[in-house]
Amino acid sequence: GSGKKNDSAKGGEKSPTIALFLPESKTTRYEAFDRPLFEAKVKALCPACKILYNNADQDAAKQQSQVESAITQGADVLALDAVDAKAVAPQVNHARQRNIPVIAYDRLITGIDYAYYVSFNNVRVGQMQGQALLDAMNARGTTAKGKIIMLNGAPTDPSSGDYKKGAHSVLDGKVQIGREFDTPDWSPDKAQQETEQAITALGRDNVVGVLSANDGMAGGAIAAMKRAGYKTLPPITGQDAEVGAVQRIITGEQYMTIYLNIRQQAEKSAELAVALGRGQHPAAPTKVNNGSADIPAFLLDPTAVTKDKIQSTIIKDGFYTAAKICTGKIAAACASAGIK
Amino acid sequence: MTLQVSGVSKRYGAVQALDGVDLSVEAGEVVALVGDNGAGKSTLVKVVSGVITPDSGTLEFEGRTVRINRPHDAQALGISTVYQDLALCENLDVVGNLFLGSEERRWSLMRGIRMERRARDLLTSLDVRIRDISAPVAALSGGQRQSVAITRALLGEPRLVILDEPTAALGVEQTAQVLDLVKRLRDRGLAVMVISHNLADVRAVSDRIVVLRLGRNAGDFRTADTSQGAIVAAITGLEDPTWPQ
Amino acid sequence: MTLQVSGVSKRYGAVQALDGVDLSVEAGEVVALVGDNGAGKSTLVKVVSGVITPDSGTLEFEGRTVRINRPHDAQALGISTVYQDLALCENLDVVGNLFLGSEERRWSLMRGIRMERRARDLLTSLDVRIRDISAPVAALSGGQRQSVAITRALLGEPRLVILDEPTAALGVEQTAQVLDLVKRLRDRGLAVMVISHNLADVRAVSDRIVVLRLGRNAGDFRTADTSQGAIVAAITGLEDPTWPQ
Amino acid sequence: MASVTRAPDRAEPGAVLRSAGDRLARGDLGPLPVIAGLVVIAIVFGTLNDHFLSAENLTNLALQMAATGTISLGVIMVLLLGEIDLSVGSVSGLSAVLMTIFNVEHGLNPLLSVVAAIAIAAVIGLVHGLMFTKLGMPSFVVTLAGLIGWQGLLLYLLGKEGTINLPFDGAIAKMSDSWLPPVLSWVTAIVIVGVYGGSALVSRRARAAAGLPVQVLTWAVVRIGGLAVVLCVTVAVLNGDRGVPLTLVIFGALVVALDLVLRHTVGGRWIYAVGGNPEAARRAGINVTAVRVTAFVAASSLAAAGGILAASRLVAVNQSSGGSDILLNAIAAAVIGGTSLFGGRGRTYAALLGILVIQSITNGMLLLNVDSSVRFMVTASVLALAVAIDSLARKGRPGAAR
Amino acid sequence: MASVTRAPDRAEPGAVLRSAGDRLARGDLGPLPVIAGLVVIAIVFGTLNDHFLSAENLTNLALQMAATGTISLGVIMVLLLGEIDLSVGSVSGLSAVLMTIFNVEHGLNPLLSVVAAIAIAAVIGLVHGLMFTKLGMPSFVVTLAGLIGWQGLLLYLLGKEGTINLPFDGAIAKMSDSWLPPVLSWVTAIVIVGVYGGSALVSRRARAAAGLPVQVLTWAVVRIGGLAVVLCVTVAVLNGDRGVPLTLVIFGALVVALDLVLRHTVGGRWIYAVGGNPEAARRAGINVTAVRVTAFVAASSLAAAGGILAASRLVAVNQSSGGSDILLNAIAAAVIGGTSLFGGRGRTYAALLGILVIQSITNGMLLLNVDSSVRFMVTASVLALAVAIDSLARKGRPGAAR
Ligand SMILES: Nc1ncnc2c1ncn2[C@@H]1O[C@H](COP(=O)(O)OP(=O)(O)OP(=O)(O)O)[C@@H](O)[C@H]1O
Ligand SMILES: Nc1ncnc2c1ncn2[C@@H]1O[C@H](COP(=O)(O)OP(=O)(O)OP(=O)(O)O)[C@@H](O)[C@H]1O
Ligand SMILES: O[C@@H]1[C@@H](O)[C@H](O)OC[C@H]1O
Ligand SMILES: [Mg+2]
Ligand SMILES: [Mg+2]
Repeated sequence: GSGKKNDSAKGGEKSPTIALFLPESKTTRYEAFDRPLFEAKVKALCPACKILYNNADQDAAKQQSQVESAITQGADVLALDAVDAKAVAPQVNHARQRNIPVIAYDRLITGIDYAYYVSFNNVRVGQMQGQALLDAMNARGTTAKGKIIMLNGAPTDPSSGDYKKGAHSVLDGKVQIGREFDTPDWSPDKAQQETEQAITALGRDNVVGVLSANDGMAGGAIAAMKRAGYKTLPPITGQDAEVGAVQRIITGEQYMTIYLNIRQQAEKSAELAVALGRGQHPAAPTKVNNGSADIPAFLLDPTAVTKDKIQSTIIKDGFYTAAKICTGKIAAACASAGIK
Repeated sequence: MTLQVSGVSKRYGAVQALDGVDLSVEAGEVVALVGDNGAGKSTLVKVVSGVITPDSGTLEFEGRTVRINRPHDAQALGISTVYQDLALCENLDVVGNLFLGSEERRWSLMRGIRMERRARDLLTSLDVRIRDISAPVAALSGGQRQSVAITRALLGEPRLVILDEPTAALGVEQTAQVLDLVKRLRDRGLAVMVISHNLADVRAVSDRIVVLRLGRNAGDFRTADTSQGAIVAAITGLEDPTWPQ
Repeated sequence: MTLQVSGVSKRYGAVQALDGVDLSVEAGEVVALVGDNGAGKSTLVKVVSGVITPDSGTLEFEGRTVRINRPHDAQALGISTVYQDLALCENLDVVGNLFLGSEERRWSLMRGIRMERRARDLLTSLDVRIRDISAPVAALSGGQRQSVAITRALLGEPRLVILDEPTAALGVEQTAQVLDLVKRLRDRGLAVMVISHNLADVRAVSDRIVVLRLGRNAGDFRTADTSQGAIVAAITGLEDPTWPQ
Repeated sequence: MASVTRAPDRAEPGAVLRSAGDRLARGDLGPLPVIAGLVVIAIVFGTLNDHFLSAENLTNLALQMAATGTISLGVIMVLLLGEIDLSVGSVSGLSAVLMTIFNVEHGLNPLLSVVAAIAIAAVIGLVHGLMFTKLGMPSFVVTLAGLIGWQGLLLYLLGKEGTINLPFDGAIAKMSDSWLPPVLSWVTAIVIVGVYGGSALVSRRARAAAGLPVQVLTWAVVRIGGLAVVLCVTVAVLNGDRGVPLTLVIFGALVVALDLVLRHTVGGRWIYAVGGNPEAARRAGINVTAVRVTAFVAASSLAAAGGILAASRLVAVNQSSGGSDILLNAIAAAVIGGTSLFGGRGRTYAALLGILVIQSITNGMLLLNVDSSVRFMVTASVLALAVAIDSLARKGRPGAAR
Repeated sequence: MASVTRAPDRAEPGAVLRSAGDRLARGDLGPLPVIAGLVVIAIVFGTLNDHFLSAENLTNLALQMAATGTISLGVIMVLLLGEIDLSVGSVSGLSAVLMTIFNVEHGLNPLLSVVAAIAIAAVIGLVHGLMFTKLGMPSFVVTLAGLIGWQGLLLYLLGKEGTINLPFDGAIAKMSDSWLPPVLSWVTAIVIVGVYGGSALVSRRARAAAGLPVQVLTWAVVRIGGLAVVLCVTVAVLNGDRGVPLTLVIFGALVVALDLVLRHTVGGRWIYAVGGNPEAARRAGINVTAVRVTAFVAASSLAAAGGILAASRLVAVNQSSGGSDILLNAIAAAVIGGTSLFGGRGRTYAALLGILVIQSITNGMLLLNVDSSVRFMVTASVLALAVAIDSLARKGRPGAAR
């Protein structure tokens, strides 16, 4: 590390180089929210700080190269959202040997000690999806009247295992899981085909809910169900709070999505990164044991967003403006849902 | 003068395949091009047919200087060639190969029946025997392929026909047919260039014999006035008493 | 009897390429196989060389009935073949092609210098002129390729040499060389089978002439006792007064 | 003379029945072995799950085929030249995104949006074709760059949106939810059989008139009858559920139209010629460059059409549009259907049959309740099995094993 | 006679200098254009980012090349036959997982684990080879089934675990964190140059003794000098950081060893022959089936080796081991390095040069601070640019454009 370079004009405080590593580019959140929010906060706290941004395209080996590059370029702090949070320990170790502090961003890195963990809990995401689905089915009184379809994420994506685990922990024993699929590449059109086949196998009237691990796949499931002639769709879950999904929730096609207050996460991490770069160690509210050490942690709760909560979460946080969501034909539905 | 080649050179890496070669063919004349293996005969044919571009040299066709940059240019001038390596599409059938590049058509639609009829007639008139005309050319015998290639060159209205070793794989009768054909083409006023290692055939059919050796001109003889020995001497480069100095 | 072929048949879809063909070649004998294009000559060669398996028929080699299922089997028996389509690897150079499948080696290591030396000597002895021996065969002229294919067949210690139209693309001198070579092979006691459409060459070099027509035997002549007319008649199937009934 | 097949004035049954048998003897079994593979698949999955052969599921299958099948058609155009196009997936996704942006964000009318997207894809194909022909770059590298670069553009265009939904009741989404009315579907089937049969008989007449050999009448009748049976069964089954899907009709029409183009137009002939022996084609005066560029343009345009069908089906586009295994499936369908990777051999029906094989396996596997790891292994085995039947049947035929 | 090149007793400088120039004239520029492409890449990224040409970053680059480069070597074996292996990614992942399971879960010693995993991969290659040769299935389909099926097995073996970490200080992980001591690296470089130079001179002598034409001495000296310079620069740069990485040495040794096998052994010659004209090879008595099967075995074994290198570098295996763009990169490296997809042409150095091109672009792009979408587009452009240089240089040479 080369922490001792350019001192910024005011206060003689150091302006560290901060490296941000995000895992993939095929979901909106990372480049649409995490990156700009993180960068904006860093710039606000420390205009002279340099930010190295990296996206690993869901490839653990590529992320490893990126960490190496960043260290080559003199990064002073790493904020690392791991592609494979279990396998990234050697890179963290590599950084540690050079006295470069690491923040585990979003996903809990295991097997090694490091500076901070700032995140939503992936397993918790799965639990909330499961719980929301269960609640909706109970409300409709359909829990015992049929089976659900479970659309999990890519079998090659380590975090889909977490979502799956969380969901099962809530659903198992309470509902009948009719069909469960791991969906290669989180591909919405594959999810659509999976749903079609599940409907065929189970019978149209026997499907009472769909647990979809994210919004893209929920879209596929909804297309399949509408085409299969469902008059009213059973509850369908999601994650990521994509614009398209929020719109579907407003029109009643999708039941819920998981909204992660990314702003909070990104800004907290940015603050910590700047502080670490300046040699400070702010206290953390809690610690999380990752199997090897107790990591100081800032744990943010994911939020389950149903139609009635859109206004109070997504809109209120400025994640999206109402105008962005309520385009064209959605406007009417927005109005009746009280979104403005 | 139908074709006038002047000072054509072509080099392939280490090998100077053609070195300032001149050649002319008149309408109503059969010129035989002879020479040892590797003398540059096929290379010259490829230059005239637009298959390769020479490093230097000029071509005149029917009095005008022409640039032949691709086979299409040669065909547009009326130069029709049978290549030594035949150049057939093995995946297409006989009719497909015969009409390749000049399919009978109405707008873009091929007129299959018409082509097949013409193909059968042409093959019959040349006494070509192919038992299954709808099989891909890959299934034909060596001589059958050569017959297809020759037949191909006679479609359309060529002004100059070039035959590179046309009878190499042909049977007795077919060879006679082809030689006869060459004469008929000449009598129709076309210019014909024939390459062959069979000096008897060459002498029987040609008006003039041009010899290449190691990529250069090594003699130009009126067939009627020249002995076989003189030609052999020119081909091999060995002195011959009958050489017309 | 070096080779005895009995009742060999082979059908390709619609075409009966061979239909109960018999043929024999003795040691120290040159047998010419002639016939019209598509008569089945090359098909018969391929059967004997193991390139294709016949539908029926038997082969005897040096008195023993043999099964030749692949080219390797034929080579193991000492049958060496020059194919009409040459069958060279265009991406390999001349030396690579000459020794293909029987590379000089110590363990698995090729002995490149030794092969190149032998290749140059062999090519020189056959008067083959190739200007750049290290270029891939794709760069050779038609005749040069044929020379390479013929040279190839003479490596090793063959008992039967089969030449399918060996001189089709060759120059005057090279043709003479090959015919001379055929005689020398016979004199060394080998069996030789030659296919050619050039009846003059055939008559000059062969002891016996076997004729195929439309896939069947159509005559078997002692060269010395037979007129050219009789052979042509057998090839074409037209009656000829001199046909030995 | 005697051996040149002359046309008999009347078809001699014996002689001409041979010509049908000969084809088979030549190893030219056409689509029969692939169909045998499909039968095996039907039996396997039909036994394992009752629903596999239900009208409902076969309708699903029909819906699932069209998009990738259309992309595969484009791949065939390039494979026929002995070249490859790795960019079709990305181009399909990009075009779908463009179409959606035109339609949803700029309010362009659906038809114009579709046309504009396909036109842009055609320009992309043109660029690929020119890089291949004019710069002499291997098509593998050109289209690999395309695979990466066009996906980059897709991500760039989607930007912060991520997903863009198409209106559910818009024309584009409706396309995937339209069904031929039963009467119309029957009329269409009858018209197709009629046209096919009629043209077969007309050409038979014309051949006889020209003194060319003709097929024996019974053989013609068998073929027409076969087509009639296949069409009727399909129509009857699909009408048993929601009907014949419009997208299937579109895909089928493309297959037939392109087959006619390839076999009956000069351009089609040239594609086969260039694929068989480019140098021979060049020497025949064919503009090889133009043929190649055209094939790449066709590949990209068909990829765009496929991408638009996919978007219509999903009623949305997103960052993974055109991604995942679409590329591999499109190429595999062509190869499984019998298109040679070495050029010059194949027909458009390969796309239809190949995608049927692939999608039946996927479809059948999803009906079963197995882990994804097992699903992958079984998919691989069934795929290998289905193609092995085909390959064994073709073996021994000249030029096999490629 | 006169035209058969005879060996002069002493090398005539004029005549023989020609033969080096002739190669160039024949369009056989060898690796020069790719190297020009690499120079362009170095300039582009060197200008855009100061760190690109630093010792540290070049060391990173060296580390990043070995795994995919090794897989690419295997791909070359199959491409030389004119065939394709789509399964190398999955096989590399599966082998790495097997190796890890043997080592971590069953406590097998590291070397044995590696050997066992490679042996299993060899059997997989054998299966592919036999399906291709004995059943006559297209290699594309066989290895596509492999791509899907072996990944299924990988997922199955990993089960619920997901990721398995390798021991940090175990031999397998250490392999990726071992560096030649500076002295040893210099000694190695000198030995390599010495052996190369010595054998060049010995064979020159032997040729002269056999009366064969020899290269002019200066040309030999230029080549030996060139090698010396390249090696010395590499060693000096890498010693400027952590040293010469062991994995680079392993990869380099594989490249050289396989090149020697391909060019100097009978088996290597047969691979080229089968790739150039399988029928001619068969008629020459070569056991074409054995050659083909061997190539598939080599491809799978090298894929396994590459997978193990990747696992060693990541110090873990997980469900995406062998996935992502490894397959495409491995094939692309071979093609960019000059291996023909049509068989019979290419050398193992293609893997080295090709992976250098790909990894420099990836590495350089990672140094830049841009969005993924832009990164994809720039990557595609630089790739196209680097290969266009190569292609334009080769153009006009007989048999170009393929
Ligand atoms: N692979 C094949 N597939 C189908 N038919 C074939 C095949 N090879 C040869 N034939 C047919 O078999 C017959 C005999 O062919 P063959 O090559 O043996 O003739 P040939 O006597 O050598 O003729 P030529 O003198 O022209 O070389 C021909 O009618 C040919 O069309
Ligand atoms: N594409 C090529 N690349 C390199 N060299 C070539 C190429 N084509 C021909 N040559 C060389 O050019 C010379 C002339 O070849 P060409 O084919 O013109 O000879 P030819 O007179 O037709 O011989 P033949 O009678 O054997 O057909 C030969 O030495 C040949 O090796
Ligand atoms: O949020 C999800 C992310 O965690 C996963 O990795 O990719 C798909 C997303 O929907
Ligand atoms: Mg020639
Ligand atoms: Mg023959």
